[in-house]
Amino acid sequence: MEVQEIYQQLEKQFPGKVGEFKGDVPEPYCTVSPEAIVEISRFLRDDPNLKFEVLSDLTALDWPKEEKIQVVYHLYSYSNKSQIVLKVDLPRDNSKIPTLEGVWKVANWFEREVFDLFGVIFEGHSDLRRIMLPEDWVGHPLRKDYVEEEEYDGISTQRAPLVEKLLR
Amino acid sequence: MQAYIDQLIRDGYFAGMPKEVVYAVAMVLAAFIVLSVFVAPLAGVTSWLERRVWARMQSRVGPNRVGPQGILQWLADGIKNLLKEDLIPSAADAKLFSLAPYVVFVGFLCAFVVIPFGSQLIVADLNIGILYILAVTSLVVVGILMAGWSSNNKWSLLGGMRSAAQIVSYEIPAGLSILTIVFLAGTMSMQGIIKAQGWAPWDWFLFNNPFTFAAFFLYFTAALAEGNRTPFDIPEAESELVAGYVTEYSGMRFLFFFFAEWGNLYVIGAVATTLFLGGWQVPPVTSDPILLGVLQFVVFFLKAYLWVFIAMWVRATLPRVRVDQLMALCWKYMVPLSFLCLLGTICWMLVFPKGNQIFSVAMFVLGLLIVAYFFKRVVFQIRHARPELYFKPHI
Amino acid sequence: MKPLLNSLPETVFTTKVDDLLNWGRASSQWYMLFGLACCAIELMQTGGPRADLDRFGAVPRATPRQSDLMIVAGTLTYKMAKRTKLLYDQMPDPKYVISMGSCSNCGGLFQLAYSVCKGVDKIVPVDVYVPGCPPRPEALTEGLLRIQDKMMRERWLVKPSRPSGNGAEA
Amino acid sequence: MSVASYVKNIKDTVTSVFEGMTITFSHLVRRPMTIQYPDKIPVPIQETLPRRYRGILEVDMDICTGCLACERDCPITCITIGIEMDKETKQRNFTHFDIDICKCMYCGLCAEACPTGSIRHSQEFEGASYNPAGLVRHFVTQPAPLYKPKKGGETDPKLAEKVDTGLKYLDEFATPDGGAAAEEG
Amino acid sequence: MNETAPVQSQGFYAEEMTISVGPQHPSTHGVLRFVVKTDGEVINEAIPDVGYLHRSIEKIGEKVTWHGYVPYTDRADYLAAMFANQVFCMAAEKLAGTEVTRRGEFCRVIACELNRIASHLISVGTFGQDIGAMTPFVHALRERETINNLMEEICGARLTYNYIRIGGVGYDILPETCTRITEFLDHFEPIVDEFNRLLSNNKIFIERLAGVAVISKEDAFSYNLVGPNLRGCGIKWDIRRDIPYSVYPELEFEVPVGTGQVGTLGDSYDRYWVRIRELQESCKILRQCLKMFPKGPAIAKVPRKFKPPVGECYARVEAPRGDMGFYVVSDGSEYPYRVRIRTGSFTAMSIIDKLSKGIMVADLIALIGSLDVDAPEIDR
Repeated sequence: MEVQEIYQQLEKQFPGKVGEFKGDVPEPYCTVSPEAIVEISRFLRDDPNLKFEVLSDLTALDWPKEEKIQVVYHLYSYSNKSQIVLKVDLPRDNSKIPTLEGVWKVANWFEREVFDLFGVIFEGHSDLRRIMLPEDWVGHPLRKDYVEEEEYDGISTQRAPLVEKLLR
Repeated sequence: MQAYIDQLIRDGYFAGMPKEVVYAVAMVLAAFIVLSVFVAPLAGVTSWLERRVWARMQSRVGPNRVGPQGILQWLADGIKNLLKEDLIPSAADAKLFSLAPYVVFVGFLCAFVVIPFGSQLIVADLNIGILYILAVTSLVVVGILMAGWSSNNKWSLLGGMRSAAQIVSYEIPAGLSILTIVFLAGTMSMQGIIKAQGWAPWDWFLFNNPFTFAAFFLYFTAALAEGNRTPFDIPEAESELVAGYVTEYSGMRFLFFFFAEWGNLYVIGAVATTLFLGGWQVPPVTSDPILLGVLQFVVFFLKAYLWVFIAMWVRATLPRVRVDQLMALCWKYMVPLSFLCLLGTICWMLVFPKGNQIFSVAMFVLGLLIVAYFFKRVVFQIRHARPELYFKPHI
Repeated sequence: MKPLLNSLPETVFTTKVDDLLNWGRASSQWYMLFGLACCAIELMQTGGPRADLDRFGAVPRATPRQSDLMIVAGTLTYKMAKRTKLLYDQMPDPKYVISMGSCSNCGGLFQLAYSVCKGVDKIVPVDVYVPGCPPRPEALTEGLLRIQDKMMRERWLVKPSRPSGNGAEA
Repeated sequence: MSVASYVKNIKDTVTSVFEGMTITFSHLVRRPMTIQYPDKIPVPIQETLPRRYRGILEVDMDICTGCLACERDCPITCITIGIEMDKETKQRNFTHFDIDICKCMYCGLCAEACPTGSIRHSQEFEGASYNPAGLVRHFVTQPAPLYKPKKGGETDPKLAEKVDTGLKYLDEFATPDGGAAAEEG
Repeated sequence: MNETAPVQSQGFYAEEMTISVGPQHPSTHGVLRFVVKTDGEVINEAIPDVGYLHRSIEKIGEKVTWHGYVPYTDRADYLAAMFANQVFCMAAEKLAGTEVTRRGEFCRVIACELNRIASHLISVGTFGQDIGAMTPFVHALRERETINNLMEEICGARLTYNYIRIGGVGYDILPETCTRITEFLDHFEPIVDEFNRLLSNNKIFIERLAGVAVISKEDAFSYNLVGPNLRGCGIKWDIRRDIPYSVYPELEFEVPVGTGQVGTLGDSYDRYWVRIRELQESCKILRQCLKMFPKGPAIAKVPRKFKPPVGECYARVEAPRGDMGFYVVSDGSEYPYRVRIRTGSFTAMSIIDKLSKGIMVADLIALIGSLDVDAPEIDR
């Protein structure tokens, strides 16, 4: 099934919840509204024609110029061998989105990672803690405006480069 | 021992010395020799040999830098461990923690008292020799449990508990297999058991009847389990429990565990040799007591060491069993089978009260055939793996 | 043992004893299984059949209590730094550290990373730095030999004429 | 558990253990593969490594043109090059050429970018040092002139040899037009 | 040290013990940590704690050039560096529309399959070690050493290859190297059999794994398991076959799946056995590639200042630990705007929590080994 058709089906099923479709790029995608993401993904998983069994990737993109964080879902269907990309735009300062944990279990860890590195809050998540970084870490490093701290836990994060020191 | 010294005195080796002095000197000398000249280097060299054998089975070389072919490796290990900081974790129970290694050490060292190195070369030929060995080697479990508990480390605790469960269960099949031989020999004295066998392989209890043959392997398996050797090394399972009950031990104290492990290996081999393989029995080639003693010692040592080697070899081959499987193996397989061996031997004794020479020879031939088949497979393995295409560095 | 440490005059006997003790220590360096990242694979290969660290009496131990040598093999992150320090503290003296590979030498290629500690020497004292990314087994073996050299120069009984290495204060 | 499976379990265990032990024993009599670095080997390991091996970086200053391509291409800036103009002779000289092998990740990108093949990965890997400063390689001890490639080939035989070595090293890299190596194969 | 909570189990009053496995533990395959709550030897819960090797490789992607990022992908999964190289380059090529030369594609496949063998050897070797068999592990390392030598000849490095570049490969594979690869294959195929006789057929080994930590198909989908772990559940899915890339459509190979031959379908042994079968399949692929090896340049013309047009794309390959995906976004500059690495181990790690309930401590080790999780892949 073509991605175009899936998109049309989605638009029919969830009017007003599905945004524009970009089909002329290497990876066609469509944007959906945050509140509908759980329904849409459940529909995509359970529909006997679509059968998107797995959530192969969940990540986020930070666009400071447009003041938004995009959460990107890559869904894959083993039965139809097709892929669909869903994107959800969130505001940068208060990004909240419902969790997909109830649909795919793997979303649990993906969402924790996005929370850790981007600071997106997934509402209804069972265990939203930092996963990669220590609990006492400050900031969300994959945001574009992240600035590294001078020291962490008493360890300086800088090191004078050996070769430049020898210059003087 | 006493009889041997008596004979030496009669032969005039110590002319002009009071009898008591000779006895005292002989005892002190024997204890010293056993401990420092025999046990310590034995355990050390065994550890070196194990590393070498293991390395070769893994296409490596093994320790070969310290002394000729690395044979002094154990000495270096010893010096290093002596120099290490004496460390008792603050959370540990200090008294038990420091006592545990000595208990383990004493447990295995006491077994040397009744091991017969030759017809005269035994510290004390107790009339309950084999029972004594079973008793004192069980002391090791107390030490291990102490080590596991007092370390106040969860890995150590798990290791100690595993070890206790394991040693206690495996005493039963080991004991039953030993009992088979005690029935045959009619004595529990180590020398008595050896004297009931002959120098020829078909006079050994191993080939006496099919049941003793099976009992031997049951005993060896159970002994491996008691000595915490692979495939039953779950108390110190490196990949699961870090280092098991020795996790918190360092330096000198660890050295004692180290000693006990490899020393114990020799005890296992020595007991197996005594019970099943004719002990120090040698063909009657000489009547000189000293020459005979040396010959007997060498024969006994080699036989015992063969099983040490096999234990190393097993360790290099097999994966480790799980705790519940270990128990299932003991209670579902080894205990019934060793009972079967015991009953079978009793029936055999009723049918052939004097033993059956022809059958023993047949059993011996069967054993040889198994060994021959083994070497056939080894040759097959070497040919099949095409060693001519083996790794070579760049052109 | 303590009162004897570094208190005796330099005679043939004391230096020989020192040499013997150092020989024992140098020939039996048990290293801790402490693989952090890529270099851990090369560390494994070094213990493996081609380079075979066991030749020098160096065997891996799983617990820090029985190890003399810590081979920091790989990238040290801030999350791991505290634990590395703890492991180092758990090792009994005298102890040595080899920093294996660029990452543990100075952060290596992760200079731009926010979560990587720029060099293990910020956490624990390092005795030998081995370059490479990852160093090949022979390079690590060379690092081990350098540690042996360092050990052989240390003095236990003899009063040092000038301040000696850290092993002596043990 | 039936009697048949009970017996089968015992049989399987015994036979598979027997089989495993034949294999380990057969290895006992095979030759080990260990290369006994550093002493018990016929030739140094460095000589047995292939030419492509990416060891510690070395620079042949005699044929370095000072184009700074390697410095630019290094993702972690572990190469620093200083060039200054001698006011009297109008000759550009190297003041320093340092490589921090403590930081280097041995990726080969600098060597790939070099036009003359003067910076290249050697077969050397021994460089253990007691302090990180000892891991910096200085290739310029006193100001040295830049190399200017001559049109129509190098005339100085000593330099020609060096240029040749450098170009041979560059041949190891794949090039879009095939390269000599691909045509042979 | 750790708090203990009383729990009521089967009428006995027992205390739950909390053990911290890792980050420095002999069998966690790198720096992983599990907080294990046990009742004696039986595990109630094992909570994975990752991030000890989080090296911010994704963030570095935003700071270095497209060409300069290739060495970093090596470190994203050091056991399968070639695949990470390849998938990043595939993503970049997809964005820029670069064609890879045919010889370059074959070089990539040869290098990747060699790397797959090396990676699986580590996997099955360390798995054997986790179960307690030391010799098979060292034998696996020995075979890997030969592959390392071949890799040295191909690309000059033993572990972090940096071989595959955008547009092709960095070094051509020489004819004499091809001969040596064939020699290696002749030697290696019997060794796999020997390995099976030594370890895979061993009764103790089978007993340790049969029926342990069974993963159902539904769980495999829900947790998005990939690669051998997915195939171990009996699902025939291999990206090389199903979403063909490179020259794989021209090659013939089988996709081994788990059959539950010694226990239940989807148990640890099935996952292990799939890896062993894949070793043999990789040998087959290598032989075919060497036979079909075409002539020509190994790398296409790619500008030194590589600037793909604005856009984003997702590329995936079948790495030894399954579906490895790179999601790259370009804003048209010399630097990627965002690089996202999606790996198989990350999802495999998240299932451990669920599978560990009710198994024993020793089984947990077997479970980690059978899933073949790899710390750098999880944390990146």
